Amino acid sequence: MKSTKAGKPASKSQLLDFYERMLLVREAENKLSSLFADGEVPGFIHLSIGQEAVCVGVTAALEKQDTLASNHRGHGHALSKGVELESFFLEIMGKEEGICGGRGGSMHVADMSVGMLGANGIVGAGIPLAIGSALAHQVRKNDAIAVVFFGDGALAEGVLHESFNLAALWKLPVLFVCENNGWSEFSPANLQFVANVRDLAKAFDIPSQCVDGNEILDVHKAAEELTAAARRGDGPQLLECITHRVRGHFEGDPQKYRTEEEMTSLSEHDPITKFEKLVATKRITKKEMQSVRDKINQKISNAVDAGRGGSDPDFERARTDVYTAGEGL
Amino acid sequence: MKSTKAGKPASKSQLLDFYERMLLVREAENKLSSLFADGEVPGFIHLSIGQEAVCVGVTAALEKQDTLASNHRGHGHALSKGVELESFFLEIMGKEEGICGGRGGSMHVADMSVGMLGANGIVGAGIPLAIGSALAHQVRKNDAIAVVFFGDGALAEGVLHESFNLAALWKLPVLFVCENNGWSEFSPANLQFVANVRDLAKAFDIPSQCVDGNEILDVHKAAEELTAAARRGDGPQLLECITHRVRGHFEGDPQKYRTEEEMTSLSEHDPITKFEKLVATKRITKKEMQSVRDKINQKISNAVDAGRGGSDPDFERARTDVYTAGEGL
Amino acid sequence: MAEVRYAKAINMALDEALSEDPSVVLFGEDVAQAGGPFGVTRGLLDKHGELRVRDTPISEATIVGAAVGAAMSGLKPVVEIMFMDFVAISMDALVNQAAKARFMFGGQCTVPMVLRTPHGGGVNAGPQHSQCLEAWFAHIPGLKVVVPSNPSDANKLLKAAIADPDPVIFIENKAMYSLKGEMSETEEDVAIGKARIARSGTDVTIVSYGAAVNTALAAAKTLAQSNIEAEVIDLRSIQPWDEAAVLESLSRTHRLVILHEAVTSFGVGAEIAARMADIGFDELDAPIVRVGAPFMPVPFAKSLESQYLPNTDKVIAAVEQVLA
Amino acid sequence: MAEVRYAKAINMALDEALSEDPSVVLFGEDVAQAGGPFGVTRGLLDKHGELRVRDTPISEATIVGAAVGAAMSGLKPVVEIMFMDFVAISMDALVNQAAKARFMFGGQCTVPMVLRTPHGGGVNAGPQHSQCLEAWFAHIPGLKVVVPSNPSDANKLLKAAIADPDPVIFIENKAMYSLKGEMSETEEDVAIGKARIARSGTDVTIVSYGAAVNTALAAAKTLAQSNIEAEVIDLRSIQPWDEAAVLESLSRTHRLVILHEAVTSFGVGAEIAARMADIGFDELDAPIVRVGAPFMPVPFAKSLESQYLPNTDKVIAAVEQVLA
Ligand SMILES: Cc1ncc(C[n+]2csc(CCOP(=O)(O)OP(=O)(O)O)c2C)c(N)n1
Ligand SMILES: Cc1ncc(C[n+]2csc(CCOP(=O)(O)OP(=O)(O)O)c2C)c(N)n1
Ligand SMILES: [Mg+2]
Ligand SMILES: [Mg+2]
Repeated sequence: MKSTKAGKPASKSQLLDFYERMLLVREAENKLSSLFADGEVPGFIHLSIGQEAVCVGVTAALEKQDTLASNHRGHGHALSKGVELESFFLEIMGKEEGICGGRGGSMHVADMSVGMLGANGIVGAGIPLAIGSALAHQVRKNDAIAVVFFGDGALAEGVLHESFNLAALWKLPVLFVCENNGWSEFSPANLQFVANVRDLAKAFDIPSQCVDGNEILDVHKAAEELTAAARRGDGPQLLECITHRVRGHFEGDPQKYRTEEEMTSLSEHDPITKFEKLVATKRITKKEMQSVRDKINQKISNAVDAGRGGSDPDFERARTDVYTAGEGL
Repeated sequence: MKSTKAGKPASKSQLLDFYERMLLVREAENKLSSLFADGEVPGFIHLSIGQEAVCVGVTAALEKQDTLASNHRGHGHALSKGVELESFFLEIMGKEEGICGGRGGSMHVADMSVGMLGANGIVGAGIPLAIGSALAHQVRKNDAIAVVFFGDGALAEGVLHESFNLAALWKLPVLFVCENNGWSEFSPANLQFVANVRDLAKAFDIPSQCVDGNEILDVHKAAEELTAAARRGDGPQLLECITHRVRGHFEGDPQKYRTEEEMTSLSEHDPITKFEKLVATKRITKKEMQSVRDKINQKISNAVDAGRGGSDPDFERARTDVYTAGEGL
Repeated sequence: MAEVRYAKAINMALDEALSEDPSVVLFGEDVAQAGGPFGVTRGLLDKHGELRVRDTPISEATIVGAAVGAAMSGLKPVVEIMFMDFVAISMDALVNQAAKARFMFGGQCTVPMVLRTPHGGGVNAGPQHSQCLEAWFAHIPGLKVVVPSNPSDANKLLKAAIADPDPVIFIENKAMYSLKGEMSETEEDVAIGKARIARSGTDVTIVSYGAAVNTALAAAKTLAQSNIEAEVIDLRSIQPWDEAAVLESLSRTHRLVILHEAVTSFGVGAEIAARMADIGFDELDAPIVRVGAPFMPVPFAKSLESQYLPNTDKVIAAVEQVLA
Repeated sequence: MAEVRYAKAINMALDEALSEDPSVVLFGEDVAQAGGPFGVTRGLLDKHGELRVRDTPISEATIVGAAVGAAMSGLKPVVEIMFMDFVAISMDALVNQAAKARFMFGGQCTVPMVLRTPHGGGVNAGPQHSQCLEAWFAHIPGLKVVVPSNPSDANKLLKAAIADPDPVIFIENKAMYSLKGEMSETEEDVAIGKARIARSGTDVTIVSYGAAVNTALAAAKTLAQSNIEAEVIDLRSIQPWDEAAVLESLSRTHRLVILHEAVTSFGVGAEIAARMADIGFDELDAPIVRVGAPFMPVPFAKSLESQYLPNTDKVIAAVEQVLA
């Protein structure tokens, strides 16, 4: 998956790859939004529309054996870490063939085969999981690193502090990625957390960078540098990405708490539009971009068909699969 | 209780007062140590011998209505906040007449009448309690502040981080006092926590001072300044006191994990010896000091007698006192 | 008598408590500006001001710890934990601090706090947003645990919980927030620890609490068509719980079914059954049967969750079993 | 057969697991350099090195959370929480993460971790250092809960717990660490979920687990002097628990007493009683009586704690009651 050396300008194929991955996340979530509105997706879903440059920029700097712990807004983390699209849709639509057998849904998409340790319904809980995963990499000496994505709201959870400390103490190969989208549900970040996460990291001697999270090349460059540092044994690293949540906290949230001004300014920050403008000045043609879009749309449409074609999970199979040895235990 | 204006040199009566309070804590704990060795004190006890300048220096800057949350090493906090000595010994010796009816013991000495919200057996747990107490002062507009004492080991608990944030966000009248004695049970501080607590506080815009915790005048001066700031509405403040734990983590701990060098150097830091040297150069005579010592020894001896004279707690009374309405509930 | 929704009934109780007692304060995640994730606290910030109605950061351990400290210092805090599953983060403050303070300080203080939190499934919120963990709290001396089954009780019991000098876990049900019900205006005694006979019957006693009471009532209605008269007892609170009321009913019906949404094993029903198998043994004419969730996490998919949750069919089957 | 202390038996199991399986790691507060607050992990750092045996800061939430993440990433972590009371701080990691992962990820991963922690009173450690909270864990689908009653079982069950692919709470008893016992060298099956008949008898079944089994045995000895033959069942694990073994014994004795140190109300004994009041109803000739701690925090004073804890007298009284 890793594709650029830190500092080198991105190649054309890489740019197309970024574009394709961001579009995949975007269009998958657009589709989930409409499926949700139509009642085909149950429960709560949290979309990361507007934040695609973060997950794609970071995961493009990872290897397959690297592990990733995510949060409630984890569709992008999952897809860009390599979770297969059909099993992703099947899961979120609650089907037996879903990657988690329909037992977890949107807030629990995981795929151990690609190191995706799971979205998580508990704010902050992924952070210590990543610490443990990084410990495993360190003990097993397998050259892998762990990455954890969390929002600005998660900064207030004590496990962040504990995990910064433990990671620094043990020099664990872990990259902390803070997706700072300025909102924690319906509350603005400035009413939630007083400190700057980079100052905190600094107090623990954890190197950090802060980038515009809507500029994929910036995100990616920083991620390349920081993952390289973590991988070579320099200990934990932090990447703060300033970004924007376009949709409500969950689908169905009318976002009355945001000003019209903020809402209308969101399009300026769109990472995909930005990227399209940027690459248009390079060697990528409109046609090439259109063909990426067509490809993605086709994929999504296939995945939705697959999701619709999935079956209701078997209750007895689920009930007897709580422990490894099954019911008989 | 408050006795100096910040910055003013201490008066003779105040110096004598400091001496008396420090000696009270010291001699009470020396006595507890021997009572423990003789089997007259059950359970675990954690002595603060060598740390007396911290509790005395800080509490001398408090008013009676100020509240104090403590930790497992809380004898000094309790006594210097004003818990009555006999009921203190009665409690730790497990008697009905103890301040807590013998139900809590050393790790749970509390006295609501003087704002002592309790020693605490859970490392870090006193910190959010103090946040809540400070909130109460703020809402009730009673000009009081809350103080919490915690060790360097407690720095690793997530509630510290959460509480720094909440206190800063709400500008709560709270003073955080970190008693940094370099040890967390049997583990040295440098293997426990990477950050400096003042850097953390700074990240939350919490003003702080760091003093030699074995110099009572320094502790007191800093405490006067910081409590005044908290009281006038400047929000949370932090005081770090560098100090030394002379005894083991608990009584009975042979401290094999400490070097001989460290053990022998401890006497250099003794806050009471230091103080005696300091005041000897001032207007306090040997005789005056001796009379303080005599007074304290008498008090302690009376308290031990009282403790021995106490009765075994009544089980039925305890059992039916779990809820306010009693058993009938 | 007016009909109000469950969420509104709670809101009214909070509003009343804030109006009447200046020591009542309210805080939690998104409870102030946003009026609560389920709209329960809507309007309270505007009416009672930001000194007493506050949004907090996402810091459950400290939210509850601060409630304890505030309660020990003259306030009556009512805090909200958004989903009961998240209470897992606050267990130290609840169990080691709130529950113990009065006892271990020899009765020197009380801890008059209320922790409101919704439990339960039915909205496909998945394994970390649907649990019913009330058995944890009921096992802890020093805590009280209240679980209202309808808007009127929710209103009255919340007022009782806020007035109570001891720490109360007040459990709401997220699937019930929009349920409408009449606000009882009788002087009937709605006290923590006092059960209510939700339906009288002679053939079997069904003991339940919270939303499941409504399932029990629906089952009883169906059973009545086959001339089986089930008595339904709504415990209202599970710590303390009204064992006298259950025993009294059992001594008339001689058959007992216990129903709750929580996992059956080691759940609240176990205590009720165990107690009746002791003090009620001579009254029992049949095995005690419990109806609850199977021993598995709450699954996400609609089809799975609907099979997971207790329902009237399962209650009817249990009643038929004890009558067989 | 060699006699070893309970603490040493655990140490031996840890040593063996670390020696045999490079994926086993051990971490917790003061477990490495200091060899554990109760000396249980003494020597393991020196022998197995600091990569795999580590001291942690005082961060219980993250210690357990990291164990879960490590277990999902190829290790078999064994972590220690110094006193069970402190597990309150780690409940999210245990309940929402460890217990759920296998199920909610559709069986894609296991969480082969062990959390060791001592419960129980008897050393005047007071209300925050003496609790028995095992009922919390037993209620959570996905967790296993093991409570050995003697050194030999502690050794074998800990090895079984470490080998188990699922998360296991392994509960030690601080008052028992210095207890000596023979290390059984038979091939007898010591498996999680399989009870042991600690003493055979015909008149009454006493079901227990952990240190309380020894109280039950002592009571049985005394009862034998009055020609009452009590059968004592040591559950060994309470989740899963061997309900077949209990039912089988009950079908011979027809009388049941349940004993544990934890608070009786909503404790583990409630589930055993409830289950037997259902599937064992026809076998019961007398009320089921539970012996456990009263509904109050564990008090500090010697005289209070000794009255608080269950003892042989209380067990004997209970047996006499069910035989009356
Ligand atoms: C422990 C816990 N507390 C509260 C919640 C409810 N909750 C879900 S997401 C969220 C806000 C998270 O904000 P942030 O971390 O910034 O992520 P974002 O939603 O902005 O991506 C809250 C409070 C939760 N899921 N878990
Ligand atoms: C939550 C919790 N974890 C662990 C312990 C065990 N313990 C008691 S004191 C202590 C060390 C505390 O060190 P520090 O905070 O520096 O205080 P000191 O003992 O040095 O005064 C530990 C680990 C505890 N009581 N509570
Ligand atoms: Mg956010
Ligand atoms: Mg220390």
